[in-house]
Amino acid sequence: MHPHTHETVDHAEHEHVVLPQHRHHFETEEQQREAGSFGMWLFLLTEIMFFGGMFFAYLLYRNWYYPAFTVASNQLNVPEGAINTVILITSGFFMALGVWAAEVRKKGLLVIMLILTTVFGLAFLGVKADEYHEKYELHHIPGASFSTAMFTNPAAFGLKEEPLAPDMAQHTEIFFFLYFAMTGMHALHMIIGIVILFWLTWRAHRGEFSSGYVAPIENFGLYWHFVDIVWLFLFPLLYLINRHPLS
Amino acid sequence: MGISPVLWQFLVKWLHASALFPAEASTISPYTDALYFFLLAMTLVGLLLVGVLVFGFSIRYRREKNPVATQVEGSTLLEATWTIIPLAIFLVTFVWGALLYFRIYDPPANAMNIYVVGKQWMWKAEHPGGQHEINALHVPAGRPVQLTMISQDVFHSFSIPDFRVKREVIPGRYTTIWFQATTPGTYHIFCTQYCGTQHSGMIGEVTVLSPDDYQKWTQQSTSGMSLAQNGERLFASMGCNACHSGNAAARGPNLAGVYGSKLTLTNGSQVLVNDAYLRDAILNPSQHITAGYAPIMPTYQGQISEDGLIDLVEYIKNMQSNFRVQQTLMTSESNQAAPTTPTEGTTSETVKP
Amino acid sequence: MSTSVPNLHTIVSLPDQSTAKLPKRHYINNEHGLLSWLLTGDHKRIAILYLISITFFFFIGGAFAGLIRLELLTPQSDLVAADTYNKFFTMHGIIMIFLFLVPSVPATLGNFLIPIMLGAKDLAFPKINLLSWYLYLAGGTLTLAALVLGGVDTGWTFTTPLSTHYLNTHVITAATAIFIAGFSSIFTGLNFIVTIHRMRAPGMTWFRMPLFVWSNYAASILMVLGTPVLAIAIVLVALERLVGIGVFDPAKGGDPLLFQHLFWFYSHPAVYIMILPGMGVISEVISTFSRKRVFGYTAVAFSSVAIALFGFFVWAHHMFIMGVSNYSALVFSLLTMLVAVPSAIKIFNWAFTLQKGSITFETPMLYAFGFMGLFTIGGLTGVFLGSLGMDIHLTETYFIVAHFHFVMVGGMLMAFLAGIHFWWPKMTGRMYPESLSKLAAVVTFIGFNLTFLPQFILGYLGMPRRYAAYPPEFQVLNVLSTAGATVLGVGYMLPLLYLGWSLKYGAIAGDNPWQATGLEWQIQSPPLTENFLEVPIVDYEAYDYEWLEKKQREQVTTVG
Amino acid sequence: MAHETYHDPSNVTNPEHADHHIVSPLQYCMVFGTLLLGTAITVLAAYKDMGWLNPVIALGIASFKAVVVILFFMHVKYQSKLIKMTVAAGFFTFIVLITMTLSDYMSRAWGMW
Ligand code: HEA
Ligand code: HEA
Ligand code: HEC
Ligand code: CUA
Ligand SMILES: [Cu+2]
Repeated sequence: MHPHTHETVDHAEHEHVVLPQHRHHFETEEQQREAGSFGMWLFLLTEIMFFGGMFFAYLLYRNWYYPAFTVASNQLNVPEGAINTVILITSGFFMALGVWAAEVRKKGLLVIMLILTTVFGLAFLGVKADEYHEKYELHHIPGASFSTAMFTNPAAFGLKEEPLAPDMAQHTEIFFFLYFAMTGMHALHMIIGIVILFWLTWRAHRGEFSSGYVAPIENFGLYWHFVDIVWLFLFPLLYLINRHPLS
Repeated sequence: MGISPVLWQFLVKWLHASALFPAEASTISPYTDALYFFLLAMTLVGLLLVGVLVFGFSIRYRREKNPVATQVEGSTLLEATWTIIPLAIFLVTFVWGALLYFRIYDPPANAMNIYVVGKQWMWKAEHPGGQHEINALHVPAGRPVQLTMISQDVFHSFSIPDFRVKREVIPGRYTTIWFQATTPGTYHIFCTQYCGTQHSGMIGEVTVLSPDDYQKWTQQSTSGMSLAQNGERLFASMGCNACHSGNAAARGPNLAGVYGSKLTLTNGSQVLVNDAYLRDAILNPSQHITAGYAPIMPTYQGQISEDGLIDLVEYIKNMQSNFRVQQTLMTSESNQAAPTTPTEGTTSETVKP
Repeated sequence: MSTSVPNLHTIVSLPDQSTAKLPKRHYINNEHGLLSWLLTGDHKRIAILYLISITFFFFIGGAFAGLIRLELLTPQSDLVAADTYNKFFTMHGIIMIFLFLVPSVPATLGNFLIPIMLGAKDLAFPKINLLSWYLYLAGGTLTLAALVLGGVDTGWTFTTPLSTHYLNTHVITAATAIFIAGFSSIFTGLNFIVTIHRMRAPGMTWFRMPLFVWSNYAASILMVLGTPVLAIAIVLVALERLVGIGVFDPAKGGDPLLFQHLFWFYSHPAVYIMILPGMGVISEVISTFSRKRVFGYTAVAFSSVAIALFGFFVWAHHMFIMGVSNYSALVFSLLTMLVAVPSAIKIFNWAFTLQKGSITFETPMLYAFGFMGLFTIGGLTGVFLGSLGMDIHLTETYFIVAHFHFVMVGGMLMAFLAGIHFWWPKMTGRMYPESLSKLAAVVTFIGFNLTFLPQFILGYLGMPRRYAAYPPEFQVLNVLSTAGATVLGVGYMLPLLYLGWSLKYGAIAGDNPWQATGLEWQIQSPPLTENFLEVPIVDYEAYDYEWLEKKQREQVTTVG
Repeated sequence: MAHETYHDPSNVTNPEHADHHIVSPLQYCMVFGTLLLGTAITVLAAYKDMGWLNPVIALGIASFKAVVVILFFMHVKYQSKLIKMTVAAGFFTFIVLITMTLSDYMSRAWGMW
């Protein structure tokens, strides 16, 4: 057996310097950091399963009511959705750079990156709000005021789609329910993320993450990227069903 | 006996009224019971084994007898034994249970069909001859009976313990069970799926009659109109015959003889027309468009009650030629006009005499 | 091993406790005041907080059980109206499952012991641990709120479309409560997994961990991966009630079975979340009181993991007659048979642990024996239900009620009580009164069988579950069952009383009253806040009684 | 001795521990470019009629992007085996949920599939 040299060195190193963030019950800084990121990953597992349930519901009804899902999906705003995808990717990119900035202990850069992450996150939510508003005006929000008129009689709305039979048109409500449930749950995660971002930015500003202690930034980065990934699936699944009947 | 006479009477009455084993009143019962006894034996053997080991060792190796424990690491052989033997027993249970499952749920071809609609909180049985019963069911002994069941609201479950049959009654789709009662008598019907406040009141009685008595019962309790006849009226009053008149020029396909046939849909797939398909064709017509037709049929979702649907289905099932449709067209003219916007639940009621 | 060392006796007989003293400083008197408890990060204190709160909810749930049994004394629904009865069993089920049994062993004993057993100072995330308790409290409070506001009558299974469209009770409140309690459970599981992976003391290898840790590890995996699916199912129910459209309503094109799939995807694994930690307790107890290493340690450890893994593949056995396809019914029935095997392995391994042991019969051991018998019955009747054709007749009857009370009450609750008695001296530093507690164990055993054995017969006779009123011919058996519940209730009141009494008057326990080998027994009772004065270095296998004996001998020679 | 094998002797060959690796900004930029490109292709592909291939392509690209994010933005490529297994376990359970449930729906007598 080879002794694990790296770890022994590490161990010795940290026995002398006790950093302020070091919790008493961890033996080493290393142990604490790895426990933290492992814990974060486990939390993300629960998120996979949480969204997983909705993804399954989506899969089921998309196959059952494909025509309804097609026309309903075609009412979503692809440019806005695509722009939002880009915005979110950019936000994630800045987050990744933020982690790097923390790792190389550049305090100013870290703060800037966190702010950029936040700004793009907020931009995403803004676009989303605009989309929600559009759906509201079109009576596409499930519930009492939901209207299928646009799908049973598209010509009256200046659409070139094939009209749906009323029974199939009703099922567009399921699509929009899933649309709002999934993007809403996603947006909720974004909002929570942004609140945390404010807090982290403030702490970064105070220089808490400039000493090589990057765990909070790293772990938050995992969360933020996970939220991105969910959107990477939501976008094609919700916006891009059969986007070519017009040509 | 030192027990007071009142108490004694109570005890006698109680013990009299209580059984430890349900009656075997259908052809399925012995099969179910056989598996049950096998499983009971398995449990007793397993329990005995565990009991003997635990008590045996406890007595043999209690501290007074065996002050010093001997450490043993384990034994792959022993562990393999008690992995494989239970596994084998469980697999036998699986195969046996699966065979029984298909025996219980595969109706024989010659079974007579009765419709059952469950709703909060009653059972409605509808015989093809037009006999309606609530929380009761009359069936002949010695004949396979199939129940085609549907729920109008939530999940219910139709259970006759003495027949060892039970199946969920699901909103929105037909399920079936079948049985062949052996002994005339009355047996409990329970709703076994929790369905709200009066779940425990959703009970009834199945009366098994000898074939002769059954014959008599059918004649006495008929209300005049068979299900198909009710369906025929509905067919007219809902305006189905406007499109399904059977004429060559009609906008909808001819429904005569459609039951049991295979239809080709516009998307190329083939479907067998059964009760469920007919029901779905009326409620969700656009989901399976018959090849060669335009998707113009309106949905009747929310306009016809489950009873009404059963009537329609039964009518279409029995439609063998266009003759009936033509006749319907005439009756509908002579009868009261069809309601323009039928409301749920009341439709079938108002149309029925 | 067989030797004639005279000192051997110290090991076999329990130590003389008359000379034991309570340590001056320990986690209970380390700090004072209510706040020092409410804001604590100490896993041991959180465990105590949990213990108090789940006991509270157990007795509320138990009171509902009492009311259920009282109503079922007579065939008519004469004590309460049918819908009140429906609220009773719903509250009983929700409280017992989500607020009592799921957190029972993990959140109390697991919280207290896992760090100590691993040689760590605390769980990996003490703050999240505390948060998890507050979430539990929030969930519990909301449940009580739902109760006070008028109750819920969905049944603990929230069957759609009943729960979404046909009831106007406080479904959303109860749903939120379960959602929150679910996160409490997720955080407990998450904390355990990280702790077990990351915080083991030097030398504490995977295969030196006590089996209690293994089984909690397996249960934690289920908590982390299963619970979120329940959460989303519950959220969808709440949304569907709020917005009124939807995914579970067949009238609108939804599929009510979808909810069942999501619900049971969690709730089947949840039954293993409930039983696995209990199995861990049994391993510890059986080993200690037969002074022998658990027979086939690795098999027992891996069977826990196997149960957790297979547990994810069998959920549709709760839906056999509810409209799943024949193909699914077959597959899930087959897999159900497979998942039953690892449990059988455990039972026999425990039985053979007794062989060649040196067995004593303290209270925890009595409970453990109770567990083995009752769980065998409960588990094997589960096999009845897993067998397709049999399930048709048995499902939704009292046979199921009997099945799950045998595994949950006869199995898990017995294991919980075994564990509480076993570790009581460690947690409080004092012994419980032995003869009184033996009496309680016997009373609960008798009461339990009287309550639930008749229900198997009732079930086969066809008495449906969730019935406020039933045909009169079932009365005799129901009366027996109610009588049994009364005995059972007394059996459960006893520990509450004498354990409370022992807090002040119990004999001082000393460090290792059972002469057990776990790390937790090598430190003082009650432990210090930081558990260990210095990081322990583990150089012996689990359940190594020879090591303990040697250690004891050294102590005798050095001290004496 | 005990100190050398801090976590667990098996850690030496199968460490639950990985060195802290710092991903360079350049790599991040490349990933960023890939993601943007992926998004563009997704949108463009959606407007081309490719029959059943459309959703497959869309999901394929989405999965690819997700993998890239997980590997680089989330550093999984440089993480210990334990983390990799954890991620895998999450997707595995998700797949169990999907496939086992779907197999029920697809084999139901009343079709709808
Ligand atoms: C702690 C909780 C717990 C546990 C551990 C189990 C364990 C098992 N359960 Fe149970 N179950 C529930 C709690 C639990 N169950 C609950 C709460 C419900 C009802 C939910 C509701 O509807 O409200 C339920 C319902 C339920 C059903 C659904 C019934 C229906 O709705 O129709 C089924 C069907 O398969 C089932 C099966 C099993 C099986 C096969 C096991 C197996 O894991 C058991 C394995 C154990 C053994 C097999 C015993 C040990 C074996 C031996 C000692 C070997 C014996 C020797 C020989 C064979 C020779 N259970
Ligand atoms: C951990 C889980 C757990 C536990 C411990 C129990 C414990 C008990 N349960 Fe429970 N039970 C469930 C989980 C549990 N149950 C679930 C999940 C259901 C299904 C719910 C549903 O259908 O939705 C159920 C359903 C259920 C039913 C079926 C109701 C129905 O379908 O109509 C019955 C009937 O006898 C019952 C009885 C009992 C009894 C007598 C106890 C006893 O063990 C309890 C003994 C304890 C006490 C009695 C408390 C101590 C004493 C006092 C507090 C003093 C006051 C005492 C009185 C007023 C008598 N339970
Ligand atoms: C507006 C015209 C119209 C009305 C009114 C109408 N249908 Fe139809 N129906 C059609 C057409 C067209 C089809 C074939 C296309 C399809 O499958 O949807 C059809 C198909 C069917 C089918 C499927 C069988 C087959 O051969 O395709 C059934 C069953 C049926 N109709 C029953 C009814 C019943 C019962 C009613 C009244 C309650 C009714 N229809 C009212 C036009 C109509
Ligand atoms: Cu209908 Cu219960
Ligand atoms: Cu189960």
